[in-house]
Amino acid sequence: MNAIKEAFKTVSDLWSLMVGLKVTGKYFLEPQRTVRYPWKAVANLDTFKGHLELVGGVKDIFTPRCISCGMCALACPSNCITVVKRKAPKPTPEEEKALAEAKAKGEKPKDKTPKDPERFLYDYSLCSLCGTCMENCPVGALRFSKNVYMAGYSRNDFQFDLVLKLRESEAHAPKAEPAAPAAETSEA
Amino acid sequence: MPAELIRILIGLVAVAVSVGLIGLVMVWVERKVAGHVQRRPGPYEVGPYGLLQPLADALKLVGKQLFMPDNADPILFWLAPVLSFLPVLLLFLPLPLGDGLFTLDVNLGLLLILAFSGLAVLSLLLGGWASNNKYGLLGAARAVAQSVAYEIPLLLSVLAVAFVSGSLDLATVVKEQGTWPWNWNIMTQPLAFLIYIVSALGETNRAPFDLPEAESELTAGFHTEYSGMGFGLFFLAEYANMVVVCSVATVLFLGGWHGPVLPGPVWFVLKVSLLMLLLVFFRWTYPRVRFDQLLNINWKWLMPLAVANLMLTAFFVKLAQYAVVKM
Amino acid sequence: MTRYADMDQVAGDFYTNNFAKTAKESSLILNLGPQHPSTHGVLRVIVEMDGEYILRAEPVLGYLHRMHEKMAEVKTAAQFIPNMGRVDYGHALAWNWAFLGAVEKLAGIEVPERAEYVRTITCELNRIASHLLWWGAYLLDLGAFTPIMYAFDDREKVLDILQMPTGSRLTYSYYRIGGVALDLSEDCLRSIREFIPWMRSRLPMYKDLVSDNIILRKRIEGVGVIEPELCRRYGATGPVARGSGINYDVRRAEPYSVYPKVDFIVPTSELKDARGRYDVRMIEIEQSLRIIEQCVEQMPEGDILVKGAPKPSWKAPKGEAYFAVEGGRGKIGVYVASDGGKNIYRTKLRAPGYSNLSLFAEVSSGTILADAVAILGSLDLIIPEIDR
Amino acid sequence: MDALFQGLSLDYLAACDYAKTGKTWQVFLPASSLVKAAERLRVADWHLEDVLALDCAEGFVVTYHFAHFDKPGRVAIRVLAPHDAPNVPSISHVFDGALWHERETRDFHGVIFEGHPNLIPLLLDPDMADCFPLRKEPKSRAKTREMLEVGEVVYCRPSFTLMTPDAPAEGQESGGPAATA
Repeated sequence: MNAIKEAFKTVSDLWSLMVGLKVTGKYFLEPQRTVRYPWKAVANLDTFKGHLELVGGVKDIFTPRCISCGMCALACPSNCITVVKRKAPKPTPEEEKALAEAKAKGEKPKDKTPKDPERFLYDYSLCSLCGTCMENCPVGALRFSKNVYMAGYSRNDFQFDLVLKLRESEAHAPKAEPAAPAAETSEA
Repeated sequence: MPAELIRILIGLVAVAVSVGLIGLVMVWVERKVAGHVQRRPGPYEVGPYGLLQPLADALKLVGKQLFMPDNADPILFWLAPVLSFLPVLLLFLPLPLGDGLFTLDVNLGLLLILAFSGLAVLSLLLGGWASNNKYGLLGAARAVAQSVAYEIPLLLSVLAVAFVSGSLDLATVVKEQGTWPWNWNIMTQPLAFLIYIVSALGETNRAPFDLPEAESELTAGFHTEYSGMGFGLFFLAEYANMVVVCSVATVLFLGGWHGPVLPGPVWFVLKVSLLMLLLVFFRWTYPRVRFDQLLNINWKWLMPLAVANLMLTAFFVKLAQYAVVKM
Repeated sequence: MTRYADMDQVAGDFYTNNFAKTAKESSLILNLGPQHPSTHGVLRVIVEMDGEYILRAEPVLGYLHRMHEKMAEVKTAAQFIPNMGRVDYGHALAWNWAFLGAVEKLAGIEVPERAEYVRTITCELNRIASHLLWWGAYLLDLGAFTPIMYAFDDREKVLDILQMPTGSRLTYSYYRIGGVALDLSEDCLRSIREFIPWMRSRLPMYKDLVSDNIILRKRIEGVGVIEPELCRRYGATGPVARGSGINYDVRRAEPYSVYPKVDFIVPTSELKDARGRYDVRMIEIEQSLRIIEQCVEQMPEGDILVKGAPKPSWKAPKGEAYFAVEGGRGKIGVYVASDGGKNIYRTKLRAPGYSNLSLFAEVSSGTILADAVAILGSLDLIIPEIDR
Repeated sequence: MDALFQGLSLDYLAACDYAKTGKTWQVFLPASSLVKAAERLRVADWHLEDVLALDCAEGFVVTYHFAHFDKPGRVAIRVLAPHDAPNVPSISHVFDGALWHERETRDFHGVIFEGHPNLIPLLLDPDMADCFPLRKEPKSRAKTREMLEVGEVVYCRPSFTLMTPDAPAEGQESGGPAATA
């Protein structure tokens, strides 16, 4: 009786090998799951975080909404953001006079310096894409781009000025998306 | 005699060329099948359906620097890959692809094949030993133990077929079988066929018995230190060996060139390809067995079964002869 | 240069020499790693071998050591969150959670209920991804090449879902002090609801493909038997302890978040071997699906971040806190002690893999090399987590 | 907990609020009774979670966290090791898991665990054996009592001032059940 059981078990054990072959055989005939990258791209890129980019203003979409407060740089865990504020423009003689008058009157002079940053230096190679800067931006001037195809030959390729990048996007404004393979819908 | 010599020469060249070609095609098939089993395309960039991919691989291998580790034995180190590949060429000589389509007419063809295939293990041992690497040494030790062990059930199962056919000549073995599957030796010797396939996996170091090169344990086993064509030759020899064992299985068990409608050589190639496909599927389906289990399978299962099968065969063959004589 | 400089530097480095001092003359000393196909990255194990048998083994760590605990000293609590995504690439969200749980405990911050549900759902999804990664890689260790592709096919689906709220696919920094960064969208919830039955339909295929395979069974049954007492001595937790029959799961033992409200079982196995750990993880995938299913049903509306959530410059109050969560590999514990300064004074990360791996030396001695690989794989090692 | 440490020389024993600190008990021990305490915990089915050191103004507070597999609760055993001679007995022969945790603590803080069989660098480079990254600058060290939870003091040795708040406080009720010192 035991011997029969043993023999039966051996046969069923060996049968498990056939079951395995059946699975691989089945998948051999089924369609592939791979997306052939250079010609096709996966369809779920719109939720993926690319590098940071500045959001354009309400009126002029090519001038950043940023007010150069530096909260992002302060919050950043990896110190990858440097905001360079604009220097106050040299006042004209009349303005200087007015300023002196105002001072004499004890009024606080109104700062006419544009708020938007001169340069917004960003080091993508240091960034860990945590989003802390976005959350701490008081005016919502930062967001993640959809550009997930960033590639470069040297570390310097990943250090860029976001103000410049925003302006550059003006140059090829019609196709607002950066050059990336057309995202075709695939079933993956 | 000159005619025979010319035939051998032509055969050798043809074999060398076709072994190279088969190797390339098999690499492609292996990768393509692996790809499709794993639901990815496999090679598809180089040439139509990636057909030129193995060629590109081969070119890359040829172009690579030949590297030898310090303190390795230079002669043995480079002898090993050559030695692994050369005997395989000889194995193709007595194989009958069709009726009368073979290179060398020896009436002990089976013996020749078994003898030369035994040489392969020597190259693995040399390669592993000479590369002065601990993984290589462990791989070589495994290769020897495995090949020596699996040769015995292989021999015994082949012998059973030879008993039935009454000949060691491969052409005769095929001629004894008929056109239809029920006339083939696999019907009379199913157990021998199973034992043969399992031992053949062990002999050719194919997964799930690829222990001498088990990459998760021994990184690459005996060919850890080989680069470029040194590795390429081992690689080619592995595929050539696969072709040989599948061809022998076709000749012995699956009726060789026999088959309806299509011409003989086509049937032969078809059967060999199907067997190879099966081996490829094995590799991409099963986990690797452990070394002691590998030897246990051999000594505790295959050996007794093969011996029993052989004795039964001998008994029935003798019985049949006796009956014929009586009549 | 150091007090170790006087060591006999003949061949091999400090660790090999130190190991070889107590080795037998006739045995073979083999370095498995730091680059080796079955050490999952950069673990190194020095083994003393007699033929194929392992007499003694000693893991050598530190090849991926990044000193996260020092980094915690120079960053504020909120700024340290991205680091936690990078400790363990397998189950990053559990580490997120462990650290934030400790900080929230320290500061006495209550997390909104919806955020707790979001955390549970994403953490469990991440656990499934972690177990699938282990499953594929483990079978790769055992010589089966195909399962990892099927596992990654399924894992991709999990990552697609997790990408929707988090924006990343591997090193998440999604949780925030007092909540989470983004709510789960309707899209995301729909994908989760679709994913659950789909994943369930895949599990029988896994079983057919390898779990029942006789070769696999022979490879892992009776291999690497870990007695419960051994687990206790080494502090092994997670599937390693549960595979040894210890019914210990932080989600049940020290309930946190919404786990008391959901119904799931803690799988254990009396086999105590690699098979037991394998089975436990496979059942855990099912249980995680159950938890997600219930959480998606129960999830209330509401805030995802506590009102007045701490800013990056937030200073943690004085005090100390210990918080443990159940990660894919076991109990993840984070201890924080703050003196009220800008940065947290001391952060201690308790990695489960660290304790689990430390018992390898004892379990592997006397086994053969292939078994050692099977044991190593069954411990589910993620080296960045062990080295921290 | 007090029953567990009956007859041991203790410095400080306090029950902590689990919801606030994640642990239920906190114990300060003199280095001499650490191994004995570990043995008792081992018998009582505790397991070692981790070992860490806190670089405080008074010295290294080496903390051992223990937990149960089958019931909730966490106890922090603490030993003070002075900065100039940071020596603590090893408990690696009681809890093997301490082998690595102690090596790690030696790497990070330079606390020497006496009796450890193999106290070589684990996570750090052996060439960095004399560099202890988590040691703090003397002036930036915080005081123990400013960080650690005081808890509900069950017993405090009168001479033990580590946890006494700066202002004279009432928490010094001696004569707990474990008093043998």
